[in-house]
Amino acid sequence: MSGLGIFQDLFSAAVAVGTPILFTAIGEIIAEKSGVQNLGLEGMMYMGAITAFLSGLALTSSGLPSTTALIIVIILAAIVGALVASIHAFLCLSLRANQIVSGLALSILGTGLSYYIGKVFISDPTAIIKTRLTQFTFADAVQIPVVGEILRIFLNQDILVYLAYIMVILVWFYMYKTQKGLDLRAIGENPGAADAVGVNVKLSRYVYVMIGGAFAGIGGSALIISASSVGQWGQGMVAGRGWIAIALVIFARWNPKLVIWGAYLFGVAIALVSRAQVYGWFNNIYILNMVPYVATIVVLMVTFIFSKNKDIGEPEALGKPYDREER
Amino acid sequence: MKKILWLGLALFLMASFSLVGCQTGDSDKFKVGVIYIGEPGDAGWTYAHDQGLKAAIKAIGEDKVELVVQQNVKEDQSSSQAMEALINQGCKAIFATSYGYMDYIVDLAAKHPDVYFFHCSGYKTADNLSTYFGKIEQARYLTGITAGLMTKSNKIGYVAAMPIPEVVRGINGFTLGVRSVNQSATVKVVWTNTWYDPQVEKDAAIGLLKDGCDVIAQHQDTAGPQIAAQDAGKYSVGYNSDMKSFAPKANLTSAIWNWEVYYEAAIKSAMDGSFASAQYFEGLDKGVVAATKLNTDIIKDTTIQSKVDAAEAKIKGGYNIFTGPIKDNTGKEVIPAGKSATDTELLSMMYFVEGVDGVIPK
Amino acid sequence: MEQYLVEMKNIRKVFPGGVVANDKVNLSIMKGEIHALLGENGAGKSTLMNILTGLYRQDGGELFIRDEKIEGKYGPKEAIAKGIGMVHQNFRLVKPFTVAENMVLGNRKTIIYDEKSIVSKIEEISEKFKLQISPKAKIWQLSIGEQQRVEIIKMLYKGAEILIMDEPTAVLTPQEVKSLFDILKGMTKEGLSIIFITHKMNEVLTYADRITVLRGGFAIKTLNASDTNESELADLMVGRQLDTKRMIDDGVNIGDVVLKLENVGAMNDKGLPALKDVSFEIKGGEILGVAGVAGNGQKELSEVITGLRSVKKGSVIFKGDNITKESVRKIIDRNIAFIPEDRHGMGLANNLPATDNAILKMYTKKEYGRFLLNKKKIDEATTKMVNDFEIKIPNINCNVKLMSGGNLQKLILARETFENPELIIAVYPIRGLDVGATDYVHRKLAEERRKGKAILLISEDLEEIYKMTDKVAVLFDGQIMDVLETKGADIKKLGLLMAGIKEEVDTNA
Amino acid sequence: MLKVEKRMETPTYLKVVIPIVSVLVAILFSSLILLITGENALAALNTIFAGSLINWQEVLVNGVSLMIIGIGIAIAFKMVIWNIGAAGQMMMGMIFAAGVALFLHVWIPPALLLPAMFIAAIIGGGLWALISGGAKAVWNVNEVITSLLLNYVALYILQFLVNGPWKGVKSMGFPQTDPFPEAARIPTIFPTGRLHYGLLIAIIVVIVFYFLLNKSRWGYEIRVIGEGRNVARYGGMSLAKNIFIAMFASGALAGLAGAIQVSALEGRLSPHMNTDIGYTAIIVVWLSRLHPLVIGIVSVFMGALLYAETSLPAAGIPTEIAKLMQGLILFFVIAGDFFSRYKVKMVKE
Repeated sequence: MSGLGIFQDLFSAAVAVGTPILFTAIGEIIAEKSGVQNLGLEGMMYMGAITAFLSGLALTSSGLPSTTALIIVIILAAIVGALVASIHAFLCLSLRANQIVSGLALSILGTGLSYYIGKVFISDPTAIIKTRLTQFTFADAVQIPVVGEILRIFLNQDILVYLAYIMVILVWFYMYKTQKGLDLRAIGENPGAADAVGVNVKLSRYVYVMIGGAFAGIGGSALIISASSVGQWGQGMVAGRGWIAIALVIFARWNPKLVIWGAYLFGVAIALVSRAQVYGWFNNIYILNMVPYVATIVVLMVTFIFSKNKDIGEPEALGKPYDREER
Repeated sequence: MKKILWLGLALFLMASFSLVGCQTGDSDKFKVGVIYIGEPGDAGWTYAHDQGLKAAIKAIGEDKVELVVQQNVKEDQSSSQAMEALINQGCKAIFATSYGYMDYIVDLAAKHPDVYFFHCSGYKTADNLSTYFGKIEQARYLTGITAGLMTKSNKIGYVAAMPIPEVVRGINGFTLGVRSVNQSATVKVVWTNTWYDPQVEKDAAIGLLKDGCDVIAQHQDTAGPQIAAQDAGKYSVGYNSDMKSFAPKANLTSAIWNWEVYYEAAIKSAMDGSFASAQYFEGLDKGVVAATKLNTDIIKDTTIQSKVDAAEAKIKGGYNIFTGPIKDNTGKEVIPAGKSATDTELLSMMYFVEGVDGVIPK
Repeated sequence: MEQYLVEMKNIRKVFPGGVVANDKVNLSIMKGEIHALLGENGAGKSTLMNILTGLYRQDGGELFIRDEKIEGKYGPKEAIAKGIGMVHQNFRLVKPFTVAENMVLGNRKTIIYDEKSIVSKIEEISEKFKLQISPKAKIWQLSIGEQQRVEIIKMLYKGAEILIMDEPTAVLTPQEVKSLFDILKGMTKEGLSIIFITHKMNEVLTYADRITVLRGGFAIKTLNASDTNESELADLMVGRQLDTKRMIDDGVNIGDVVLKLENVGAMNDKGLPALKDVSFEIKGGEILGVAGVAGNGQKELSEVITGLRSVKKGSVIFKGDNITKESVRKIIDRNIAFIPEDRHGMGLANNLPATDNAILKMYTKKEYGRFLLNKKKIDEATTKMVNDFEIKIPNINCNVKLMSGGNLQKLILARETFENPELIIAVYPIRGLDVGATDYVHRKLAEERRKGKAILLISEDLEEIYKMTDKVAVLFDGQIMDVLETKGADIKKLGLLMAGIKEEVDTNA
Repeated sequence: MLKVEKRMETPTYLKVVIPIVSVLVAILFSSLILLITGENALAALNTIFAGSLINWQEVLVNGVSLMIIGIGIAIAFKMVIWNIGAAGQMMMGMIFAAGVALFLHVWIPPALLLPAMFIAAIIGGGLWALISGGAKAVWNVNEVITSLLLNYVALYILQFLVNGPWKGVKSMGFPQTDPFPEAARIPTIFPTGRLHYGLLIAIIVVIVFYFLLNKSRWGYEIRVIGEGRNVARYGGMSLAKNIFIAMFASGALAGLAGAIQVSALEGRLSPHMNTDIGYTAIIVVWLSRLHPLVIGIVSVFMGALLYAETSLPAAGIPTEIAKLMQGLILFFVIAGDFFSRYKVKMVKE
C-alpha cells in the first residue's frame, strides 16, 4: 500500500476512534469552563453506552427507519448522560460536596449501575445491534489528487463524526461569540462577578454540568452504534476513555478548537497499536498500548512546565464552590 | 432529637441482623458450580461454556442437577473466594473455565477432598482434580482450508487477543490448514491485547483489510472483525460460536466449541462417584470442537465443502495436524519429519509455523 | 411626586451563626445627591448595600424603590433593572476578560456578543462622564484606579441611576480620590444619585451632601454634611471621642540597626517586577511605617524579608547577617515575627484548634517534642497566650474559625511575640478590627517598641502612620519614594509621594 | 421553606451517626434496586451479612489490603493531594517484590527475603507515586490525572514483564512468572483458611500511622499543609518536600499492600493481579473521614462488601449489585457529609 494510503488509513481510523473521546472532552470543557470539574466521565460514558445498547436493541428491530431509530438512541444516551451528571451537580452544587470525590463516586456509580443493568447481555453473543451508523462521503466532490485523499480522512465517516465537527464549531462559537457563552466563561472565572450582574450561577452550573453529561452520554453511545463499533455491550468496554478525556481537556487548555486535535492524536495512538503491527513498524503490543498514556502524561507535564506563571486557560474558580451568603 | 435518631438506628440494625438468621432452603438436587472468567464481556468463550453446561444439565435432567454460576471471576486470589463460596452453597462439582485459576484450584482441591474439580485449559491434576480442553486448532485447520481456497490476494488477516499458547496454537492450526491447500498464502497476525474491546478489535481488522487481506479470522470474543470484513465486502472466519448471524455476507465458517459433549460425562462421573482424575484433551473425533457448515450463500463452489469434509475425516481418523516436517516462520525446523507434536508440546506451543506473518511479543 | 428614590425601613439581617449584621436600619436616598454611609468596619454598611442590590435578602423590614414596595423575587438582576448599581470594594470584574466583555456580562437582551456596538457605547459613556478607558484592554492589564473606572462605566452601561460605591477611596491616592469625586459630582449633575460607603470622616465632610452614620448594625442618624463636623461624626461613629494623638513617645532607647534592605528587587506572582531597588533600615526601638496605596509592593516587601518570596537582586541584612537566601524556617528561627495581611489564609489555619495554631512558629523547637509532639507543653504555651492576651475562646482545643477577628489577631500577636522577637513585620495589623481591638494591637506594638524591638509597620491608614511610627517610608510602584520623620511630616507631601510625584512642589501655589 | 445554615462545629454524635445512616440508606437503596429488578433483596442482604460472618477470614484478607492502602491514600488526601493511583502503585509494589523473590532470592538469606521484598515494594510503589507527586510539587501538574493514567502504564509494564523477560520457564507458555520460593510466601495464621500474617502488618501500619498523623511533628505539618498552602509556607514548612514525602509514603504503602497480596495470596506474578482494591480504598478513606483508626475498622466492613462480590452469585444474586452498592455508599456518604457541615431548618415564611 502506498504511503499516502497508509497515512489515510491510519488517520481516518484515528478520527473514528477519537470521536467518542472528543464528545466527552467537549462536554467536560463546557462543565469546567463553568467552574465545575466532573471526574465522573467514565461512569457517564458507561451509562451512555448501556442506554445506547438497550435502546438500540429495542429500536433498531422495532420497524422504525434505522436512521430515525439511531438518532433517537443518541438522544436517549444524551438524556441519560445528563441525568447522571445531575447527580454530580446535586452533590457539588446543592450539597456542596468536594468535586473530586463526588466525581470519583459518579464514576464508580455509573460503572456499577451500567454493569448491573447490562449483566444479562454479557454472555450472550446474540445480543448485538445489527444496524449501526454507516459511513458516507462528502470527499468525492473534490477531485484534486492529494488534497482529495486527505479530505477523505475527515469526510468519509459516520454521522457522529460529522456531528462532532459541528459540535466543536458550535461550542466554540457559543463560548466565545455569544452572550450566554460570555456568561458561561465568567461563572467559571469569577462567579461573584457574574452573580452581581444577575447571572444565576447555581442554575447555570447545573445546566452546564448536565450538558457536559449529555456529551459524555453521546460519547458512550458512539462506542455502541458508530460505524467504528460493533453494537455489542461488554463490561470494561469504555476502557479508560473517560479519564483520557479529562486529560485532553487540560492539554487542550480548555479550548474546543484544540481538543479536537488532541482527541484525534489519541485516536492515532490507539489505531497505531494494530497499524504498527500490520505494517511491521513495531511489534511489542505492551509498549504500543502504553504509548497513549505515557504520551498524555508527558504532554500534560510539558503543558504545565512551559506555562509556569502563565495563563493555561484553566478557569480561575474551577473546583471551588460558590456560595453568595457564605462568609 | 438525638434519642430518636439513636432509636431509629438501633431498630434498623436489629432489622438487618434479624435477616442473618434466615437461611435459604436447601434442595436435594446435585449442585454443580462453575466460575466463568471475569475478564469483562468475555462473551464468546463464556457463552460457549454456558451453552454447554446448560445442554448437559438438560440432558441429565433439570430435576436432578442444579447449576450455580459465578460470572466475572478474576484470575487472581478472588477466584479462590468465589469457588469457596460455591462449595459453601453445597456444590459438589466445580468447573473452572480459565487457565489462570489453576493454582487456586490445586489449593482448594487439597482442602476439599470431597469435592470434584474440573479445570479447563490447565495442566495440573490431583486425585479429585481433572483438567479438560479441546483441540480447537483442528477445527481451525478446517476453517483454514476454506480461507486458503477463498482468498484471492493470498493474504489472510488474523486478529488475535493475547499471546498465550491456546491462541498461538489456534493460529498455527489455521495456517497449516491454509497452507495445505494454498502454498502461497500467508496469515498476517495482529495482536489487540484485549479480549473484549469492540472498537479496537474492529479497527485492527480494518487495518488488515486496508493492507490487502481479503479474509479475516479471529481469536476474539466480539464480532468486530466479522463486521469489519462485511463492511469492506470481504470474507471472515468466526470463532467460539457460529458467527454467521453477525455477518451473513462475510462469514464463511466458524470454529466452534461443543462443550456439552464433555460436560455431560463429567457431571455424571461426579454424581455417581465414577470420577477418575484425567487430562481430557480431545478434538473433532469426540465432537467437542467443530467447524460449522460453509455459508452456501457465499460459497457456491461445492468442492470446497468436500475438501473440508475430507480433511475432517482424515483428522477424525487419527491424523495429527502437527505432523512434521514443520518449520517455524523463521525457517527453523520445529517438528522433524515423521514426528508429531505431543499434547504437552501443543499445550505450551509458543512459536509460529511457516506461513504466519507476525511475531509473538516478548 | 416621589421624594425619595430609595427608602429602606427597619431592615434586619442575620447571618448564619447568629451574627446580626443589620437591625432597625432606615435609609433614604434623594435624586442627585451624594449620600455617604459612614461607619467603622463591621458596622453593617456593606451588608445593607448588598440587600439594596439584591445580593442578600433581608430577614426583616421593607425596601421601597421609587415608592414601589419591593416584594417577591428580588435579586441582582431585578436590582439592576431598577437602576441600582454597586461598585464593590473587591471589584466584580472577570480578570481575563476585556473591558467590553465585562460590560455586557449577564445581559439578557442580546444573543450574539457584538463587540463593535459595545465599544462604541463605552466610548460614548466615557466621553459623557470623562471616564477614560480603553474598551479592548484586558482587566488584569489595568491599574486599580482604572479598574474602578471600569466598574463605574459598567454600572452606567447597565443604566444605573443609583450608584453605590463601597469604600471607593481605600485603594486610591489622595489625588486620585479628588478626581474620582469630581467625576461623581459631575454624574449627580446628570441626575444620578451616589451612595458611598466609607469610614473616613474627612471625605464625608468634603464630598457628601448627606450622611447616614451606622454603628454596630444600627443606623444612628442621618444628617446634612453642611450641618455637622468631624467631632460630632466621630462621636456618632464610635460612640466616644477618637484618640488621635501619638501613641508612642519620642525616640526612647534607639538601638543598633536590626534590619537593613539594600537595593532589593523582587517579582510579583505574575512574574512582573514588584520591588525595585528598595533600601531602608530599622533600628531597635523604632517603628518604621510603610505608607502607600495597596498593591504597590507592600505584600512583596513583607514577603522578601520573611523569606516567603525570592529576592531577585540586592540583599536583606538582619543584625549584620545576610539572610537574603535563607529559608522561611531559618528566618523564623532567627526570631523574626510576622503578622501577615491575611489572617485566615496565612496567619492561621481555620479548621485547626488554637493549640495547633499557637505552635505554628515554634513547633520545631525541641521542647515541644522531637518526633512526637509534647501535648502538655503545647497546652501550657497556648494557655499562657490565651491568658496573657485575654483571648476569648471556649477552650484551647477549639477550632479557631469560631473566634472573632479581634481575638484571631490577638492570637497571632500572642504567638508572634511569644518568643520575644527582635523584629516584627506587621502588615495591615488593624484591618477589619473594631476600635477596641485596634487599640489593643497598637498598645502591644508600642510596648514591643519600648522593649527595644524593631518594627516594620505596613499600613494603608495615614492616621495609623501618624499615630504609631517614628519614620515613614512611602512605597510607590515598588520603589521607596522617600523616608521621612513621621513627626511633622506634611500630609500633602505624603499624598504626592504616594501618587509617585517626587519633585518639590510649591505648596503655596 | 427549607433553610440551610452552616454549622460552626459538628457535634460528635453526628460524626458517628451520619456515616452509619448513609451506609444504611445506601444498603436500603440497593435493596430497592434489587426488588425493582425482581431479585431477592432479603437473600442478598443475608448473604452479605451471614456470609461475611461465616467467612470472616476472607473478609479480613480483603481488609488487609484496604487498611494499608487506605492509610496511604489518607496521608495524601490530608494534604489535599489527590492520589488516585493506588492501583498502579500497588502493581509496582508487586513487580518490585516479585523481582526480589524471583531473581535475588539466591543471594538473600531466607529469613530476610520477605523483608527485602517489602522494602523493594515500598521503594517501587513510592517512586511510582513520586512521578505524579514530583510533578505536582515542582510544576504543579494536576496529580489526579497523572496518578490515574499511571495506573494504565503500570498495568502494561506488568503485562510486558510477564509476557516477555519475566515469563516463567515452568509456565507452559502462559504469561506468568514462575512461583515464588517458599521463603517468599507469607504464611497463614491458621491451618485452615487463608488469613495470613499480613494482617499483623496492616494493624501495625494503622497504629503507627495513627500516631504519626495525629501526634507527631510530621503529622502536624501535614495537617497544616492540608489546611492551606499559605499557612504552611508562613509556618516555614517546605511544601515541595512535604508533597514528596507524603506522596512517597502514600505510594509506598500501596506498594507494601501489593507485596503482601502477591506474596501471601498469589505466589507469582500474572497479568491478572487484583488491584481494583486501590479504588475501593478511596471509598474506605472518605467513609472514615481520613482517620487512621476508623480506616482500620471501615476496611473490615468494606472487606465484607468485597467478599460479597464473590459470595452473592453463589446465592443466585448478580454480583454487580455489590459494585453498585459500593458506588451508592460513597454517594450517600458524600451526600451525608452535607448534614454534618450544614444545618437544615424548617422556616415559615
